[in-house]
Amino acid sequence: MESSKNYKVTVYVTYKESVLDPQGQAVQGAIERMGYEGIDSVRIGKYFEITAHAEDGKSLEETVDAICDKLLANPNMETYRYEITHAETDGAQA
Amino acid sequence: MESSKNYKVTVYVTYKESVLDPQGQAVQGAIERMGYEGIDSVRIGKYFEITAHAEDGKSLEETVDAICDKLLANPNMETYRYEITHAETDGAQA
Amino acid sequence: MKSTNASAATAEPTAEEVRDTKIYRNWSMTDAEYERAVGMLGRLPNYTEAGLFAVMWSEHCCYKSSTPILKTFPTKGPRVLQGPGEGAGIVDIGNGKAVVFKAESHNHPSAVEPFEGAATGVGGILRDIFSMGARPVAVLDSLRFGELDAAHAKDVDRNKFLVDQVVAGISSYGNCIGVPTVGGETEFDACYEGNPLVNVMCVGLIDVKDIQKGRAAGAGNSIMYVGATTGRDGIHGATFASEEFGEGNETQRSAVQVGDPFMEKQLVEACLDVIHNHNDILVGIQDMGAAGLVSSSAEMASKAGTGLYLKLDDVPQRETNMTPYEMMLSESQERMLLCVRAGHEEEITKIFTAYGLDAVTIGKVTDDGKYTLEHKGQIVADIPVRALTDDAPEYHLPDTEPARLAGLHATDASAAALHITNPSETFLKLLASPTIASKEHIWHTYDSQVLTNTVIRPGSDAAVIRVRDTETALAMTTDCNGRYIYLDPEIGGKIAVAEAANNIVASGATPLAITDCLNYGSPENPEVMYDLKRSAAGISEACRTFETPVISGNVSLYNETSHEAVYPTPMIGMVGLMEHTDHITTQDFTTAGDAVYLLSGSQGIRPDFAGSEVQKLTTGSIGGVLADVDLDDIKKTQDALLTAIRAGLVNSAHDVSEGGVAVALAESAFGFDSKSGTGRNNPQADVLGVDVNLDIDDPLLFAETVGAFVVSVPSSKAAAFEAAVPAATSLGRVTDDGMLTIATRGSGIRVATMSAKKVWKESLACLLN
Amino acid sequence: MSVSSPRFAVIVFPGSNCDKDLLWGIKNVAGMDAEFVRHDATSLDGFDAVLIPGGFSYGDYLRCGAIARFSPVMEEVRRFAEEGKPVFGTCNGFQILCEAGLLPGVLLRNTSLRFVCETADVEVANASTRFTSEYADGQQLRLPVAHAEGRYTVTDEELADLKANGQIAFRYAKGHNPNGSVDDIAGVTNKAGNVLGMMPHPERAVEKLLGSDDGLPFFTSLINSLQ
Ligand SMILES: Nc1ncnc2c1ncn2[C@@H]1O[C@H](COP(=O)(O)OP(=O)(O)O)[C@@H](O)[C@H]1O
Ligand SMILES: [Mg+2]
Repeated sequence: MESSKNYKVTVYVTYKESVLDPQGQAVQGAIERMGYEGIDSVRIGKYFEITAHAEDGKSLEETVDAICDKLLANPNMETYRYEITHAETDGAQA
Repeated sequence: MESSKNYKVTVYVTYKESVLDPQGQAVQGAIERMGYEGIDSVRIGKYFEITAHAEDGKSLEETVDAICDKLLANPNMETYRYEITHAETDGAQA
Repeated sequence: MKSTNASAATAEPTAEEVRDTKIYRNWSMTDAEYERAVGMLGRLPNYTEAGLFAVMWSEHCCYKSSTPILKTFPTKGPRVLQGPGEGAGIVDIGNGKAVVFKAESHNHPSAVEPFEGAATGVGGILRDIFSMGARPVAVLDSLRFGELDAAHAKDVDRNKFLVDQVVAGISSYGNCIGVPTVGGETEFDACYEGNPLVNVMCVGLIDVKDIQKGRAAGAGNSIMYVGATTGRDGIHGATFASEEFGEGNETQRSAVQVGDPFMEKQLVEACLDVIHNHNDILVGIQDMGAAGLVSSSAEMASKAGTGLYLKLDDVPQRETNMTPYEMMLSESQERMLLCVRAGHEEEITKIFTAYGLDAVTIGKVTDDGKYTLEHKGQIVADIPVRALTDDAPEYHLPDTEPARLAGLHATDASAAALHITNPSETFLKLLASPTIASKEHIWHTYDSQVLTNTVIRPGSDAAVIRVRDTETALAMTTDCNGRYIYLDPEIGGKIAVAEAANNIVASGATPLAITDCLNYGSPENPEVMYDLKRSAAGISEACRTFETPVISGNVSLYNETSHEAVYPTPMIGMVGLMEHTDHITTQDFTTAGDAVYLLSGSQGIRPDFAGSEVQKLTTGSIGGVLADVDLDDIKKTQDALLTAIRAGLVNSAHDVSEGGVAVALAESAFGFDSKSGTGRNNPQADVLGVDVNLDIDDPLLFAETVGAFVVSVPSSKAAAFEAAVPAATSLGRVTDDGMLTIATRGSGIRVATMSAKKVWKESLACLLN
Repeated sequence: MSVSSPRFAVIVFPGSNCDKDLLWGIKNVAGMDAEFVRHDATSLDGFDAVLIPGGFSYGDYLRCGAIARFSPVMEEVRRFAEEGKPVFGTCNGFQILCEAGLLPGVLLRNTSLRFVCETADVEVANASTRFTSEYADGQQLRLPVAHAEGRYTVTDEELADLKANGQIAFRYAKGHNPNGSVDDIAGVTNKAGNVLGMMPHPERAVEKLLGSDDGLPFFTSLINSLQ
C-alpha cells in the first residue's frame, strides 16, 4: 500500500460496428430536425472515469482488462478501449 | 459542399461532481464484490462518436457547441467536453 | 430461366461447391434434406437457395418434428375465429370484439444475450399480435432459471445475472412500448441452469371486422417492406434456435439481435392506422420473425397460392455489401411485410412517413407460384413457393419410454412426509423457496397499468383486463409445472392445463382457449419425443374437458446443454372471459369474520407429494408416482365455484398449487396489492389472519392436490354459499388477530402473518441481492 | 359545460404511450372536450389547457424528454404557458417540461436503478394551485407511479425557492419515496402556478374499477379553474 500510486483510468465502451444503435439513430434524427447540417452519423457509447491505486501500471492494467471483459463491456456486442494515466503527476501514459 | 472536409467528433458528457451517480456506485460495488482491489471511485458518462462534414473546423465547432448545449448535455446536471479531429487525414487536433 | 450463382463480387461457393463441401450441414440441414431440395428443383440449388431451404426447413420455421403432434390438439370451438396457422389465434368475446393471443419462446437468444434476447422476445410476440390487426393490451412472461443458491447451482452468479438481465430486457421493451406486463410465472430448477426458458405471451383486442391475414394475393400487387433497416444481425437465428447448446458455441453469438422498442411503438401505431383506416388498399400483412424476409414473404405467398418476385436491391439495408443470403436470412427486428393493392404504394408510404418510418416496395405478387429473387440484375433464387413452405419435410420420429421413469416411479414420494416434524418451520422454508416466494421483485419493474385497463395486476391467480365499452373483462395466466411432466408427461400435461383453468376460474372468469410454448430437448432423442407426445396427449385431453381449444402456440426444441435436457416444459397460456366486471375476484382475504372454505374434488386433500415443492425441499430431489387427476371432477369444482362467484357469494378464491393448502391460505392472508390501490395501505391487510381447522395430518398441509381452492365468504352469505356449493368444507374464519392459525390432527401451524409475509415477500430480492 | 366546455389538447410525441390514457380520463371519464395534438403541430389555437402524457418520447434514448422538447409543438406549448394558460405533464410529460425549462429541476435515474411500478402514497403539499383546489392540504392520495427516471433533483437554492413560492404541489408520504427525489417531491409548479409536472399518474386513478379514483379531483380542479 505504501508503494502504491494513484491512477486515473478512462474506459470507452462502444457497440460493435454491426450492432444496431437505436440511441445513436434517435440523436442523429433529433439533430437533423433541429436544423443542424453536416452530421453524418452518431453512435453512443459509455464512458467510465475511474480513480484507482496500484503498485504499478502493469498490475492495474490487468485489473482493468478483467473488469472490462467481465463487467463494463458486453463482449457479445461491445468493444472497449481504455487509457491509464498517473494522477497527481503530469499524466504520463502508462 | 465541394470544399467541405470530413471530421470525427468525440463528445464526453459527465454528471457534475455534485450530482449523485448511483450507477457509478453500483459498478464500483460490483467490482469490489468481484474481488478486485484498488478501485477508488467510478463515475459513468456518455460518449458520442460523431462523423461530420463542414467547411472548416471553426464552423463545425460552432455546430457542436450548439448541439452539446441544447441536446447532448443538460446544463443543470452535466458538463461536456469534445474533441474534433480531421478524418481521413492524420488526425490533427482542430 | 438462368439461375446463376451470386455475383462474382462475393466469393460465395458455387452450387457444386455447396454440394461437395456439404456446407449446408453448418446450417443444420441434413444430407437427405439437401437431396430433397435438389429433387424439388431438378437441379443443384445455389448458395442462396440452399440457405433458403435450410432455414425454411429448420425446426423453428416448419416444425418438421412436431407437426404430427400439433395436429392432435383440439383447435376448434364455437368461439374460435382463427386457430393455429396465422400470426396468432382469435376468439370471439361478444360485442363485436375478439381476443387475439399467442406465446413465443426466446430461450436460446436469452441464454447468450439475456437482456436483448428477452427484449426482442417481447418485440417479436407483439408483432404477431398487431399483424392480425389487434392492439396488444397485455404481456405475460413465463420464466425458468437455474437455482439461486450456491448449493444447487453450478454457477450461481451466472443464474442471478440471467434473472436480472432477462427481467430487465422484458421490462425495458414492454415499458417503453407501453403494453402492460400483467402476469407470468417464474420457477427455478437446476435443469434450467444452462438453458433458461423465456416464454412471452401477448394478448390483443380487436373488432371482429378488422381481422387481417398474412396473405400476398392478387398478381401485380406490391410487396412493401416497412420498419427498421436490414443488417447482418441474427443470420441463421432460426437454425441457431434449433440447435442444442454445446460447449463451443461462443461463435454463434453474432446471432443475437438488438431491439428498438421505440421503432416498434411507431410500427404498431402505423400498422394499426393502415389496418383501421385504409383497409381497402391493404391485402395482407405479416411480421418478419424467425428467418426474417424469406419466411414472412414465402408464407404470405403460400397462404394465397401465389408467387413472388422480389428485388433485393430495394431492401433497406443498414450495412454495406450485404449478399442475398444475408438479406433474406437476417433477423433484424421491428420489420413488417405488407401486400398492397397495386397503385396505392404511395398512400402507404405517406402513412408510414407520418410515423417516422420507411415503407418501400420491394417486389410484386406473381401468378407463377414461384419464389424469385433478383439482385444486381441477376436472378439469385428461383424456387417453387410450395417447396419452401407446404412441402417442407415432416418427420414422424421414433419415441421410447424414457429410462428415467422407472427409477422415478420406484421412489416413495410419501418419504417427504417423514421429514416434516415441525410444520411451522417447513412452512416458512417453503414460503422462502424462490419458486413459491413472491415475485414482486420482478414484476415491480414491469409497468402493469399503462393503457388503464388493468383491474388485477400481478400477484393474484390471474391478471384481469377490463374490455372498454362493455361490462366484460379478460382473465389471463400462464402455467406449467415441469417437475410433474418430468415424472409423468401425460398426467403432467393435464395438470398444466388444469392449473391454468383453476387460476382463470378463481378470478371469476370462464376459460376460453389456450396458447402454448412447448419447451423440450432434442427431438432426435426418442425419449424427448415420448415426453412431447404424451404431454401433448394430456394437454389435449384437458383442453377437451375444459373446452379450451388450442388456438396458437410455439415449439422450442433442442433446449439442452451438453446433452442435458431441461424438464419437458409445455407452458400453457390461458385466457378467460369474465361476463361482468362485478365478478372479478382475487386471492386476497378482504374481511375479518369471513368464513373460509376448502373446495376440492370428491377425494379432498390427498397425499400428493410426488414432484411437490415440499418433496424437493425436504429430500433434495423429486420422484414417485404422480397421482392421476380426475379432470371431470375438477371441472365440476370449477363450475360450482364460478356459480358461487357470479351469485356474489365469494370474497376471495385461490387455487391450491405449489406448497399446498398451507401456502394457499397464507397467500390469501397476505392481502397483497393486486387490486390496484388496495393492500399496502389497507390497515386491515396488516392484521388479517386466519383461524382454520383441517382434519388432516400435518404433512398434507403441503400436499399439492390439483383442483382444490381456498375460498372466503361473507358470514352473512355462508348459508347461501353452502347451499350453492354443497361439496365445500368449512375450515374456519378470517381473523383480525394477525396470526395464521392452521390446526390439524397433528401440531399444525401457528405463525404471525407479518413474519410469514416478510419471509415470502423478501426472499427473492435477498437471493438475487 | 355544454357548448362552452373547455377544450383540452393531449400532446402526442413519437413514443408517448399514456396519451390514450390521458385522453380517456379527461374525455370519457371527466366528460370534457379533448383531442390529440401531434408533436409536429404548429398551433394550439382553440385549446384551453395542454396535457402532456407519459411514455418514452423518442424512446427516451438520450435523456428522458431531451429530444421531445425540440418538437415543433413545444414552441407553442411554451407560448401557451407564457400566456398563463394551464399546462400539465405527468411522468415523461414532467420530464419534458423540465428539459424544456418550463419547470425547474431535472429527473434522474431512480436511486434503486430499477424501474418502479407501484401505487404510491402521495400527499397534497399545496392545495391552492389551480390543479389541486379540490384537494385539502395534507390530503393522502393513492396514485400509481411507473418510471425508471423519477428522482427529482434541484440545487439547494432552487429548493429553497420552490418552498418559498409554494411550488411543491405533491410529495411522497414520509418513508414511501419510490425514487430518491429530493425532499420527497412528487410534483411541482412553475412560479406562476400555471405549469405543473408530476411523476405520479393521476390519469391512472380516475375509476374505482381500476383501484383508485384519487386522481379525479386533480382533473376537476383544473376544469373548475377554466370555468
Ligand atoms: N415473471 C413474472 N412476471 C409477471 N408476473 C409474475 C411473474 N412471475 C410470477 N408472477 C405473478 O406472481 C403471481 C404468482 O405466480 P404463481 O406462483 O405462478 O401463481 P400460480 O401458482 O397461481 O399460477 C401471479 O400473479 C403471477 O402473475
Ligand atoms: Mg394459482
